[in-house]
Amino acid sequence: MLRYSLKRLISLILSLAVASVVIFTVIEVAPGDPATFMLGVNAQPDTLAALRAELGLDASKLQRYVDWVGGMLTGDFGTSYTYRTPVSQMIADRMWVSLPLALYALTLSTLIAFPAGIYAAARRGKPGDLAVMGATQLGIAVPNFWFAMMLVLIFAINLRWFNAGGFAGWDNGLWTGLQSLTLPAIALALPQAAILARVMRSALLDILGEDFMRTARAKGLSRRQALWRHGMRNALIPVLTIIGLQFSFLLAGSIIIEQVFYLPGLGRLVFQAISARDLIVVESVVMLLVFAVITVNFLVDLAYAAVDPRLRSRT
Amino acid sequence: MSLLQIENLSLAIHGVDILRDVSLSIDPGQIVAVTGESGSGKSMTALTVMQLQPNGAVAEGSVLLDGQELLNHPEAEMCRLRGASIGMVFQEPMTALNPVKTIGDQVMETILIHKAMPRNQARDRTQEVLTRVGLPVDRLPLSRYPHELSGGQRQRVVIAMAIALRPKLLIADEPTTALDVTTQAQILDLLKGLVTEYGMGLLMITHDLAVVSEMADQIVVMRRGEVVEADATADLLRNMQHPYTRMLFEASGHHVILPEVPQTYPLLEVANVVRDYRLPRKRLFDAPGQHRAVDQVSFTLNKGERLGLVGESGCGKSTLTRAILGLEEIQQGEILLDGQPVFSSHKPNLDVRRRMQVVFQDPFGSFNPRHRVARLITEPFHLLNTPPTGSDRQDRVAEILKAVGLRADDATKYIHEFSGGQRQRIAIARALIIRPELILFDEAVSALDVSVRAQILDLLAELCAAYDLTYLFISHDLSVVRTITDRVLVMQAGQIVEQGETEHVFGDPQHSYTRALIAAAPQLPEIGKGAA
Amino acid sequence: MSRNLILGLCLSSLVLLAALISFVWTPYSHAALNIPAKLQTPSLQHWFGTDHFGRDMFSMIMVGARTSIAVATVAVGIGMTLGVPLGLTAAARKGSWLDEVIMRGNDMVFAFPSLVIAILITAVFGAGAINAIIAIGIFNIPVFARITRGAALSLWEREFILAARVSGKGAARISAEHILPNVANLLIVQGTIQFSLGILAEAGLSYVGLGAQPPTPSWGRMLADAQTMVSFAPHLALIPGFAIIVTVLGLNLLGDGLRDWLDPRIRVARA
Amino acid sequence: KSDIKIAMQLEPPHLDPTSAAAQAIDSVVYTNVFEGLTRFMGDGSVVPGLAESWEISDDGTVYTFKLRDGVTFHDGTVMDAEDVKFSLDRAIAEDSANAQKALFAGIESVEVVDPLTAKVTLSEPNGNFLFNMAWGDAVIVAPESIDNIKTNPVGTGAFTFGNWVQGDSITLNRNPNYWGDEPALETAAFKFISDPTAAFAAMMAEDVDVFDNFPAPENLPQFEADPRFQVLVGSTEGETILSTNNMQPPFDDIRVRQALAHAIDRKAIIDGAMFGYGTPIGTHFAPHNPAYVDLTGESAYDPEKAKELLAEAGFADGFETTLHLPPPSYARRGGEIIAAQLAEVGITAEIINVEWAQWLESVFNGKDFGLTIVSHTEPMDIGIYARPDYYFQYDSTDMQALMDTLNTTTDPEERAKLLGDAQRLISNDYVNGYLFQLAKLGVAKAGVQGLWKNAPTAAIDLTVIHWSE
Ligand SMILES: Nc1ncnc2c1ncn2[C@@H]1O[C@H](COP(=O)(O)OP(=O)(O)OP(=O)(O)O)[C@@H](O)[C@H]1O
Ligand SMILES: Nc1ncnc2c1ncn2[C@@H]1O[C@H](COP(=O)(O)OP(=O)(O)OP(=O)(O)O)[C@@H](O)[C@H]1O
Ligand SMILES: [Mg+2]
Ligand SMILES: [Mg+2]
Repeated sequence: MLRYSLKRLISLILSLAVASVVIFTVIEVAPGDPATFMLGVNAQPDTLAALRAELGLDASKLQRYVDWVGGMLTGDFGTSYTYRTPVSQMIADRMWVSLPLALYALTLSTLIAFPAGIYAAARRGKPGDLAVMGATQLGIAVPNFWFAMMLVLIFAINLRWFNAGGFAGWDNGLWTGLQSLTLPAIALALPQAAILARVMRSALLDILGEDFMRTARAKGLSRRQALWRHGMRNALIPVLTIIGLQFSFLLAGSIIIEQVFYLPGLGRLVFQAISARDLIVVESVVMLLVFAVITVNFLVDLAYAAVDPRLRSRT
Repeated sequence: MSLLQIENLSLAIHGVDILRDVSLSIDPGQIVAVTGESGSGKSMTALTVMQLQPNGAVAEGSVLLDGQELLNHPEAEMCRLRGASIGMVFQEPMTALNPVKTIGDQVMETILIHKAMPRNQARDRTQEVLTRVGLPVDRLPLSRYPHELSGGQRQRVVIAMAIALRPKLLIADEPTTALDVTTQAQILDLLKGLVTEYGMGLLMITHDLAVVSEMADQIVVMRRGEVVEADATADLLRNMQHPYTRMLFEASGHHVILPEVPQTYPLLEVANVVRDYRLPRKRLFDAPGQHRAVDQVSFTLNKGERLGLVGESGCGKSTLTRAILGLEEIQQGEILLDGQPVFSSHKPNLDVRRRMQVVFQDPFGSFNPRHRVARLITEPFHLLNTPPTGSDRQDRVAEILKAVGLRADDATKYIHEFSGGQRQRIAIARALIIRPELILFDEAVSALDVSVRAQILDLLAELCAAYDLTYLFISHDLSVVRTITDRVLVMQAGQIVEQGETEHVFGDPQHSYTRALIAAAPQLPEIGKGAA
Repeated sequence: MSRNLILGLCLSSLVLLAALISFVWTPYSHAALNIPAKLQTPSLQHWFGTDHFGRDMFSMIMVGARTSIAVATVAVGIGMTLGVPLGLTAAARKGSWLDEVIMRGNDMVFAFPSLVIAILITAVFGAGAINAIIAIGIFNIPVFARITRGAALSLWEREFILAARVSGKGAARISAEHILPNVANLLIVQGTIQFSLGILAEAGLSYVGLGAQPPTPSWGRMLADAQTMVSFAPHLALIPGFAIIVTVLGLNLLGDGLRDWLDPRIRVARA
Repeated sequence: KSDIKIAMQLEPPHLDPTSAAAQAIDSVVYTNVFEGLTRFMGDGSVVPGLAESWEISDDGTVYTFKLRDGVTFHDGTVMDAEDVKFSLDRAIAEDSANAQKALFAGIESVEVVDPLTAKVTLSEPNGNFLFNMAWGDAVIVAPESIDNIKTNPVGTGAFTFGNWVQGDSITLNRNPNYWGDEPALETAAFKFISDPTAAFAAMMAEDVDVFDNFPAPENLPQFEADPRFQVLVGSTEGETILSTNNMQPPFDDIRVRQALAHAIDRKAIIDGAMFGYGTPIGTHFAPHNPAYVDLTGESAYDPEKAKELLAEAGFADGFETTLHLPPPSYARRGGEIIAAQLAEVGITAEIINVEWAQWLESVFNGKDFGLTIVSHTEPMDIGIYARPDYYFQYDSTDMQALMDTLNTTTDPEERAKLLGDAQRLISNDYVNGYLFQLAKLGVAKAGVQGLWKNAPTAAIDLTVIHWSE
């Protein structure tokens, strides 16, 4: 177990190192000068040069890479070119929107997918199964931003049950905060729930065909008991993979949804920063997202081991 | 009144008849063996008793347990009976246990699910049962997971689960087929002991007639969903009524006559061969572990000689085969074919390779399903410098197909159009097509039904005469090796512990391991005489 | 043939047909503006109505299908032509450094949030169909590499591969002759799934303005254009939305149907 | 009700109006937090700000400003002539980060005469000087608070900086020590909603009270029809033009540029891109300005004539060029329409959508473009036509002479005449395609009063906003 974790940890660190080089390189070739952008059309060359020096844009690329990575290691993500505030501060603020949103959506999608998948698996081939599977096919096919548009149209503009967007902040209480995240979370969660429900169903069906399920039935467990006691934990293994992937997707892939609901989250920050050529913010946020994805996958790997004793003992 | 009484049981799955008018009965303390070839409906009969038939199955007739009708019995009632009144053991111990639960939990579940006793008592009972099946808790704690157990140990756990509540009836579906002979003997002993001790009825399904005749009080022979013959063991063995039964028994003890070995010279020389596998490190900074799969093996195979290799699963037989074929590099020693090394300067020696061929065990997995037979069996032509082309090639294909008992126009078919036995013929055709000097048979008949196996063995004997075959025949089935080889090697944990003339070794084994092997192998009684 | 397969085939070929016909015929020119006739609801003249520039929506949907299909096809093509050989190589050299490098590389690509990278790529090299294709294509490579390797690894364990090795065939030859044909079904099914994901990705990128540029119509951009008008001209958003749904649904059903038809045992990844 | 939520499209990068071009900064802080010597009113007029009055020397080069007494910064320090000198010196300094350095170009020196009197000496007369001093880039800042001005702006205005939730909103609070009339509002929150759909949804759901410059003109009829809202349609200083690279062939040929002008149907563009909002212009000048001359007739929509002109210039079969479009919808939508219209006369314009940063780099600085659409929002900016290095690269000695004269002219009538000449000159030279004056589209709850209808500069003047009873 320890060895397994350590090995995964080393590959995690390596991945992060390569990722940092890739991100830095890609972003450095991006056209567009942050200083020009900040000063606009009427800026004079000497003003621009002054600003560039102030932002440290005149240092060599290598120097800037080293500074960037070194800074990140000590928790200092640098200072945003455009906002002139510490990037770590900005990220921390946005994180309080994106992370709860991702968790909320993940919870929703799990809450929808698990019962749906189990229900469908239990009624394989029957009308209930066909209905659930039909719905999930549809769920996968619906682009989430379109779905978000429809949600806004119906629930915010016509019915006025929810705010159309924006984030009320956690200061006004948990409830208001959750309320502003509800529509976005639904928009994000439903397509993911559709995928998860399908995975859940097929994982369960696979398990139902396993020999040990027959053994369990021969012991006198009813179909349902066998499913819960022996099916679930085994089915969880493929399902965990998907949940891991989905979490990263939800965290990083909510750019569009944050845009539709004008939530001040990480995704929107990246988008804004890219258009403002706020390179340091882009670099740091992308790096952070990659870090999150890699870490989540690492955790999923560890969760595997918790679920599956075969992995645990594999030295 | 019998414990279990099956009468005129018919079963159809989605309209296809699987069982027709099956009748049999079991008394308490009695062992009834159901036998027959693959697909004859043995398992379906058992599953119908358990009321665990696949979806879409419709059963007619009657299945009475203690006078109680089980067919169409309410599911909730059945749940109460399963595990408590009827226990069942399945064939595949590797997959019959849930990999993510401890063995203790799994055995205890049988007790808890029937609310037979409170948890702490259930725990004691679990320990007791596991001890009874030969897994004393001090050596094998309840907290072990299935993957930490060997196949035989797992099968004991499955049995423990089935007998934890001392059911009146135990059904065992091929409980030992996946196990080594020595382990098989232990499990069979265990089952027999349980029957006498608990007075259970045992419905035992097996296709191994030797096992049947040793174990059963009653024998039921099935064929294509019907019972063709059923009688007390002694009576049946003495007086077989149905030709199918007779054919089965004859095929099981099939003997072939091999042609004499001509004047000869050493063809294959294996000297001090060692094959190590690297194991993953135990701890991060340890040196990687090593597993010695083949350990200082030396032997010589003469031209025209038929050599056998026997040994338990995992003893290194296949590894040795791969080394001889030059598919893997060996760590020590030397393998020479006709004086030339099979592996030179870290590369397989193609000159040598083209003089050897191999036939594998799995008649389903050893062919690319997307190619036609002609292409499949000509694959070894790749080894030749100037492979035959055009009509020459077709002739060779036709000739070899005929030699293995198939028709020339089978060449254009796909592999899924053939039965298991036919596939094995095709595998032999593929091995023969480049007229190799040495053929390796790795468990080449182990997956076949007895009747088919007998045909293949006959075919081999014919081919020996026709083609002067030299081969190394690997099998864990001693009776097969005994009839098809001249000389035999006995392998244990990577080492050759005994070798010599086949009859000599089997008749008068020197090494204790050989003796154990032979003792464990169930003996088929002389037909017409009756069991011991 | 299952119901899924038939329905999937029908929907997919409907979309494909619309795309093909659009080369020779559309009811109106998809690019012709007619501002006085803007925002008309569906009618006999304009089956799907007109957009905010008075363009015929039906024609735009037809030509948009072309864009979607073209982008997704090339992106899946990139993923396959690079991913499959990588996967085959990794499987053939299982456990070697090459395998390690390929698989770690795959993990790397997976670790990048795809949309962010797509946005980065288009931000660096400019928005446009080509860059959208590259962005989507890159993320297809590891999908195909991984699934090919997985399937190939289990094939390498099969005895017929051993038989081919005994016949003296090398890894490359075995990969091409035995492995590839046996993973083809899987690749076809996965390809269909990736194709539908490609359509969705293209729509997403176009929606944020990074896909095909005007005047090339694209469903995603039609949605983006329609966004502020849903409240008074809902057909502008509903029609392209349905076009995407129908296409993706059709492809997914086709993929599932093909899987059941070709080989019910194969697994596809969807992430 | 004494609080208000005002939405705007862009979030300011920081809050120092003197060191960035972003208009969003001015929208939040102009006159609310920071004040200059002079200031714009809602109608575009320039009135005294922190300077109570001023005297101009006869030669027009020395301005003596009399400052208001008793004005303090939000941190309690007194605003005096030292601060004026500090602010102006900072703007003209070598390492100044001021985005509109040209506004201060003529300043030779700033002297403190006494705490309430500051004297500014120009190198030559500048008729625009008071106008220039009204810009947000010329507000008065204090040396005591300059270090943190970007995140904690300290000015003299009627509102103090409250807090900033980045990506979401900025809050301002009433300044109890304000020198002027007490504003009706106690607090004001500026919310940033960039997405037009979200803007519509937020207004409709009454999440915000005012949308300063509503980004989706197509939604205005819905607000007009809804009694909960009022719509304020005004004018901005934004001349929306099809900027043409005058140095790049074939646009160096006036016939090609004229063809371009005749190929464009302004009405279709205003209808299609702006849903009817916007005033057609025929030159680079705001129609609401008294000096405006209507020259739209010079470049009437006439595709036949455009084709003839092209043929004359040797492009009977048209040519290919690029059309760079920055993000605002006037450009993106207008661009699509223009590309279609140009296609009618045989010109193939490849649309290249760009972010502002790219636009600045490749179009504005790199001058690597054929055509682009942009709204020039600086007030009174016809002077850019006298700068041959400006991105559209119009090099006309006539225009340069005209502007030199204008800069030294202070007589209003004379100035109007000169401005008219300049408008005609660039119109006749078809320097750029002149499309329309960008409308200011404000949406507000019915009860909100005092909002600026026009936008002489980017500002949301909170001091005059109040709720009706
Ligand atoms: N789920 C199922 N659906 C339909 N037919 C089935 C199913 N399972 C088994 N069969 C068919 O039922 C018949 C009897 O199968 P069964 O498993 O009882 O054979 P068996 O005698 O146990 O063979 P083996 O020795 O190979 O285990 C076979 O023809 C098989 O093809
Ligand atoms: N690739 C490998 N890596 C590590 N260990 C291996 C490998 N292949 C085989 N072994 C180990 O080598 C030993 C011998 O295996 P081998 O397959 O030769 O046994 P066998 O005698 O053919 O058994 P069976 O009768 O089950 O086929 C076993 O313990 C096995 O676990
Ligand atoms: Mg069976
Ligand atoms: Mg073996």
